[in-house]
Amino acid sequence: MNSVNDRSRDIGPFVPAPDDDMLICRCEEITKGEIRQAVHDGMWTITEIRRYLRAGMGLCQGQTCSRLVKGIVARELGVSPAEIEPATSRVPMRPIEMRVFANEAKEDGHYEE
Amino acid sequence: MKSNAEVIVIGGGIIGNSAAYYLVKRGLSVIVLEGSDFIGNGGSSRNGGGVRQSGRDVRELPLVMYGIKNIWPKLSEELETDCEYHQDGNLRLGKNEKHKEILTKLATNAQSCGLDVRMIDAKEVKNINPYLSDEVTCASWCPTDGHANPLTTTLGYYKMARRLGVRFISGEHVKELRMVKGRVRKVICESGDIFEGENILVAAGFDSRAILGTVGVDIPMTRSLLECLVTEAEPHMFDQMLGTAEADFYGHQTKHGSFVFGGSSGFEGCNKDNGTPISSSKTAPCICRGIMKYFPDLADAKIVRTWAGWSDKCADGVAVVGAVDEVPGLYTSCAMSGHGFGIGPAAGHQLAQLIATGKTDVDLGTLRYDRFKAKI
Amino acid sequence: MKRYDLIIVGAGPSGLSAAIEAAKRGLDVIVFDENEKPGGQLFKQIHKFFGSKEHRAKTRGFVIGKQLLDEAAAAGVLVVLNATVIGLYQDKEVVVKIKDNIRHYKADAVVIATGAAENMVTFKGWTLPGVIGAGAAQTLMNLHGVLPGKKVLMLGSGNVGLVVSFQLLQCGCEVVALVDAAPRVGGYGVHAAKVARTGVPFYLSHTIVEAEGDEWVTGVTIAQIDDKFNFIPGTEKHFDVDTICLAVGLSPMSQLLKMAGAKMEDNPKRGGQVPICDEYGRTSIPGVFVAGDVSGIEEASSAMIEGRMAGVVAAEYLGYIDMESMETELEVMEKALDGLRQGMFAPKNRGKAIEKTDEGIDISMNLLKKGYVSDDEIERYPGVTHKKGVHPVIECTQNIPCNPCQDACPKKCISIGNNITSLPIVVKDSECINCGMCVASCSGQAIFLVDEDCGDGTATVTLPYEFLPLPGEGEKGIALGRDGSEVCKAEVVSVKSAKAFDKTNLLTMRVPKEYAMKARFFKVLK
Amino acid sequence: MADRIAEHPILGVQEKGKIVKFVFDGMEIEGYEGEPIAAALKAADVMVHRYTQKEHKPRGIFCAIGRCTDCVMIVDGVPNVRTCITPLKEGMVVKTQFGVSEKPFDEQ
Repeated sequence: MNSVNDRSRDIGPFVPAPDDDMLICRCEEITKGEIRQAVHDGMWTITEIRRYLRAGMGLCQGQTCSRLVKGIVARELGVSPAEIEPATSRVPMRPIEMRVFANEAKEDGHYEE
Repeated sequence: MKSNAEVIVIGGGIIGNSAAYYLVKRGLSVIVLEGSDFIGNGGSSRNGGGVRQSGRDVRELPLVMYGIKNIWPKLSEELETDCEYHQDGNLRLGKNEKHKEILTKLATNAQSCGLDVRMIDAKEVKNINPYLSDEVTCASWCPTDGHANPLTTTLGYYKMARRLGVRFISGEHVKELRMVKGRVRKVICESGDIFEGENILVAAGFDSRAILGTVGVDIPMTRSLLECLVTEAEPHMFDQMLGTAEADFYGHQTKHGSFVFGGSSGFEGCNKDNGTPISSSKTAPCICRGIMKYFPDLADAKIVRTWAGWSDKCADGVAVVGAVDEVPGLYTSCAMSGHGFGIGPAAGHQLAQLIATGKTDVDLGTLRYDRFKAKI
Repeated sequence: MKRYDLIIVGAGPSGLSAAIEAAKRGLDVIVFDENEKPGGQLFKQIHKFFGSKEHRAKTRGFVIGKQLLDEAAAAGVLVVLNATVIGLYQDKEVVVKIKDNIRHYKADAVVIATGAAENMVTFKGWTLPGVIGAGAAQTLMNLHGVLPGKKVLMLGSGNVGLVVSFQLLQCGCEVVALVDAAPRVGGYGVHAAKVARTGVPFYLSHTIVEAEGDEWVTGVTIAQIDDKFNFIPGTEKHFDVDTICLAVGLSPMSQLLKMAGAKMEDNPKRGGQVPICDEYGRTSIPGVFVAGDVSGIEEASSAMIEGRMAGVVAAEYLGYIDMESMETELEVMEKALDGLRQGMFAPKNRGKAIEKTDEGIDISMNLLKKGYVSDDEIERYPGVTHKKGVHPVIECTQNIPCNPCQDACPKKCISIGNNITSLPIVVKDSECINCGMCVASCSGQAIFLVDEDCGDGTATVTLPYEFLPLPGEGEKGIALGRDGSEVCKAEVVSVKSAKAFDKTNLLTMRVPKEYAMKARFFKVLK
Repeated sequence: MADRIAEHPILGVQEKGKIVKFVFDGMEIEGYEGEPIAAALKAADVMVHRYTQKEHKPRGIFCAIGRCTDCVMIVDGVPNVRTCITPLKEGMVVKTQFGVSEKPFDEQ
């Protein structure tokens, strides 16, 4: 069993820190304190943090904060950041207008058309 | 490590988590085993967030109505989590006579169960949601339906259950159930871990079929890959939950401002599995075309994310919830058929009551596991 | 569905290199890049590259970019710009947004060369307008011709932080300080030295306490930190700035590979989440290859070779060349790559505190802590010698893979030898003709031509000068030392610009002879 | 356009498109056609592109390459346009974005 699977492992109590108000996810405006609290509420994976707090779920899809969030979660759990699985990568890699996403070119079409 | 509990729950989705929560509240000891590395990683986190009664088979109505009446209104407070529950009605849209026929039949059936749902015309649809296109000619309207945030709801149950002492283990894939002296008791995992429970609840989505199969119970279901997408945050437009007569398009605007929509490309039943529920290349563009037909104003909204999830589709499209009588100690809630989120908390609640007391507030008889009979 | 032999994602140094090699071997290649201009980061890199000839050393990054584009065009590669690959699906289906369309393509092989993304660091006020990434600064000034700010504080002393600081100075910004939480300068000493000698103070073991301002940045406070990264009270320093530039490392942009189901690992030596791959870029998915920063953060020079390898491996995978010729070609490329991966800054030495050069000479501690080699330390390096008349003084003090200086001198005054990372030495009894080629060819701007005693109590120092406006002959100014402090008055003797110098002007200044070995920069009097 | 680099010691005089006029929050500004909107704004000393939804905090250019999405504004009525990668055109109407709206928060 890896270090994050047994969700009853004691990680100690949540201790407020002076920099808890530091903004981590710039898009969704999620703070370090919220992320740390979420870890203590059982959100031990980046996937759960995203789903619970929306950190990394904004316009940039976590491109700016994912590494920061990973570091905070790892530290709170007392594990190496390398043990924390990053979030799933999802289509589209960049935000894309619905009318463009809807507009599939003819299958054999060349890009210059 | 303690691996015995009064109840072993297999599946850390909305049903497993809510059942665990209501069980521990009743004083039972519970262990939840989640096969993936993440809590709430199946359909519970991958659906469109509908909390609706209308459009359902009448057999599911008593349970879902129970949940909407007794559970959903106070859920955010109870779970200390913003579940973003909105009870602002459900429009089930139709574009032609065939659709109208489907919708009317559904509405009439639901009315017979006491649900406030009625057919409305294009004009009334526009009154309720002025952003809908002129293609919509009719709809069924159920004012007590709504939507919620499936991610925070599922994880909210997890958070509270865990806080009350439920033990959760993720990455624990169940291989087999084993009988002990005529009663199901052991849960054997691929990791080699063995858990023992006086009661075992299988709520593992499509995987439930294989797990239940190890004690000789088969629930006829297939699985299909359902896809959703979400836009960037947009100014507020509407609060209703939306669906269609053919159930090929659904969605709502979230509290965050983004629109979550699901839809189909027609290939849901035969998508390939490469080990992860990755979306297919065809579906998202198709959903976008669908959205724009209903909401031309959203054409410039940007899609930021798409995702897919396997749904456990029952042979008759209706959920299976209750005790498996022929295997003492075994309970299941599976084959939710793509509309398990809204009904999930009620299913968890009633199963907890059933396991703890042997009784339920809602008669689950219509949702029995052994209801499937040959055609002729 | 339109099918190509090879689809390459990313038209940066590695992607283009892969495309060129594959197309040369007969593959039908298309390259997609989301940017308006090809070349990736190359077009923002205006300094001369390190390495040796085979690595295109002493050529400026943006020129290499143009060369690669020309080679790609000549090889028949199709480069499609403004083309965002939005997904890499099962069965090597590449979905691309081009203009107002979504297009589906199939590839028999795919090279992912998406490069890297900047890391970020948090501090109070880090979201204020005016706090920008170093990449943003480069993009604004080098692509769009817009000043990123007027007074800038740089956080990060790796090569990116050092190079971008110099670029900021080149376009006329004031760099008030270069700050790094690490106790030692992370990038090449020569990059640090050329920034330090212009007067930019270095603050190692310091970091930002707060970016100040209500609507945008108006100032910044830094402070020293202890070995547990806690601020040491009383060490705060304030600067009035309008811009804070962050250069705190890069992470591979490997999301497409994860999406496609490639096996990934978190590898701190490679800079983060990377696909598991062999030394030629083969991932766990047959036919999907990687090259460049996406598989591990390195320099653009290495990325180009990795790209070429991926192109060759893809050609073999699709049967355009046989195994034997692939191996022969890879062997040559591997050697070239190995050359770049030597020295103090080699990937294998990442995180190690190196105290001595390969030659056994102590590394300058001032260079690591303050960005410059002090006057008393400089004499111990083999490139620093004294003789009558004009002679080169090579202030190259770390083992880095670079050797253009030894080829530059027509009189063979400078030697590095076969080991590309050796420190350059001045060949004994060689004759310097004061041509300046060594000064202009040194990518690190670390070579000076010095006449220590002109016979009239003065000395002349010739230094590389890449700033505008160019001082004129006879112009009086101040000579700055290696540490950027004012050491004496100076007068410009000549400013030479030649095509062969490639925009590196040779400024010769006259100083009192006692400052011959101290004066290393000419500051124009305002 | 005081913050432009007239001549660069390495890159020389950079080629630009023709000068066009556009409107930022009611103010007419000049920029070069085809350059990113953000570059034109930066050259005109405009720092704040938007105010955030939750905390109402100012944001501007951060990554300048279309990744971070901090520089989004309302361009020709469309919100969330990444100004750092959207080419400037004659007559564009660019507005500061408040949350996802062009209306300041006290009017929302």
